[in-house]
Amino acid sequence: MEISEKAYKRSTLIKVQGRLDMETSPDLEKYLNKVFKKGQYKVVVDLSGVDYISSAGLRVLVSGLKSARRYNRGDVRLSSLSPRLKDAFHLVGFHQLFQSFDKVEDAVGSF
Amino acid sequence: MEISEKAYKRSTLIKVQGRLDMETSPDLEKYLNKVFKKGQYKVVVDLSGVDYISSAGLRVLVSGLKSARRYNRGDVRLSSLSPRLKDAFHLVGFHQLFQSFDKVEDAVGSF
Amino acid sequence: MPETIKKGKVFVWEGETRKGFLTELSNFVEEVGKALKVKEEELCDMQVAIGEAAANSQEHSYEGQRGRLRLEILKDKGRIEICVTDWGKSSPDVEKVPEPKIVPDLAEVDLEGLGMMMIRRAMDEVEFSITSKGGHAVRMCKRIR
Amino acid sequence: MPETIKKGKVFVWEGETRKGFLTELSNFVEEVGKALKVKEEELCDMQVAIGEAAANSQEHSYEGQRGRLRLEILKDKGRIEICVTDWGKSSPDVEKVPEPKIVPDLAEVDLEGLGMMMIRRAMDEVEFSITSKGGHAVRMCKRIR
Ligand SMILES: Nc1ncnc2c1ncn2[C@@H]1O[C@H](COP(=O)(O)OP(=O)(O)O)[C@@H](O)[C@H]1O
Ligand SMILES: Nc1ncnc2c1ncn2[C@@H]1O[C@H](COP(=O)(O)OP(=O)(O)O)[C@@H](O)[C@H]1O
Repeated sequence: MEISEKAYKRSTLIKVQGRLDMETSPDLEKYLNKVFKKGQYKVVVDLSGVDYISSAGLRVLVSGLKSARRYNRGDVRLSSLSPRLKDAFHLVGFHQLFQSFDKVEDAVGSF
Repeated sequence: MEISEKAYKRSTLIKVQGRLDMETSPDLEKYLNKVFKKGQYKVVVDLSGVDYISSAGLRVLVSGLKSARRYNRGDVRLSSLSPRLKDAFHLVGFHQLFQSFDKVEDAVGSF
Repeated sequence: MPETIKKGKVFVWEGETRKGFLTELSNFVEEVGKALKVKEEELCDMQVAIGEAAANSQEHSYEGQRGRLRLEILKDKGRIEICVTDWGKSSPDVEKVPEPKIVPDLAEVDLEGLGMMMIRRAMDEVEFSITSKGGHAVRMCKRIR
Repeated sequence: MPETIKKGKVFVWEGETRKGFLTELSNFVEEVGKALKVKEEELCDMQVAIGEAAANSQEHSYEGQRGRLRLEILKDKGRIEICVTDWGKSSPDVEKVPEPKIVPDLAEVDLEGLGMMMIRRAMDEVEFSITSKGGHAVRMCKRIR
């Protein structure tokens, strides 16, 4: 899995490439925590390069969401979910927890 | 709106035909309450003949669901939602509250 | 069903909030949607929003009584603009209506058992067993079409 | 990626729960799914359930260590039968894992404002205003594609 980052005026874009499973999710968790530590709580996760997410990946995203939203300081928003990823989110109802956008620009612009 | 009923061994099937809006929903509410009064709490609502549901219709279904599930005595399950109805349920996340089936037989057989 | 009235680029329905008006309105929106060639899902969203706004006019602005209602629909580039107007009792706090609580507070979301839940929801039948040699077998079945 | 092994009608993957095994397994399932011509959504559900079951074997049965894992997939009429087996520490309470609480108790579902929520979610922009003659105007906009 590869993670890259891009800074925008009002948010930070994190692009994930590869599978988000039990093996790789801890890396995303560390990455998100690093971003939060810098005081950046408005985060967009671009999932266009992810075609599989397991319960471990979903857990990391939800725990990121909790950290970001604490004290109303920010949010984790998602962009560019493939049909497979959408299915996985719907399977467990997590599409209701996240604001999600088809286009990265819209996600970044939503802050 | 027309409502018809069919008794099965373990459940009652209610078929609704027409729009479920502010004007018609009270009729469905009365009908459901009549069924519950007879001690029948295992209910399938066949929505194949419904192509529009408003917040009033959704409220009636949820209040039926609450009555049916009280004391664990039954459930309101749905069947045969058209794509438009599915959209309406998803819009507000209500697909998560109801067990829903594509085929009436499966819904009736699920009790 | 009244004819689809078109004033310039605007489609207009005007009528009373009498019995059956929601059906009339809905048929009108269907016709306009087809004339404007909007996609099925977009038409569905238009029906939902217009239906709710019109129902609110009757129920709240006119307190269940008859009253005048106007619907205007206009397509402008990639946008459908809609306006629903009534002339009833105004109540200035419409914007402050809270969102209904359907999704729980995040703090309450408890994710223990998430993996198991995914297995059960993705499959039609699931059976966990302990094998005779110790260890586990998870047998699952998915009906396909 | 190991070759798709086919014993009779059964597709079998057997290996160690070592680094990268979840990806290997996933590629195997992809191949089998294509060979069996299952639909995209069904393949997605198979990936989910098999991935979770295999992860549980490593995490719980083998407590994060390496161990042997076998996956069998069989198509029988309209059903895909799947079995994931491990030979790790057995824990007989797997069936009693609670469902995570994601959806709230029904009693807590409060539906005030449902109509307004539907309007906001169905449209891209919504604006409520009081007209100069008293009464309301709801202006809404939907971007179309
Ligand atoms: N193969 C297994 N062996 C032993 N226990 C298991 C196994 N699979 C699941 N469990 C038990 O079921 C619980 C829930 O599993 P799961 O839903 O996958 O969530 P998680 O593994 O993240 O805790 C685990 O915490 C564990 O106690
Ligand atoms: N046209 C309107 N005039 C006055 N109040 C309104 C109007 N539309 C909505 N409201 C207010 O907003 C609240 C929520 O509306 P809604 O979500 O449609 O639910 P409901 O109408 O079922 O209560 C109403 O209870 C009412 O107080």
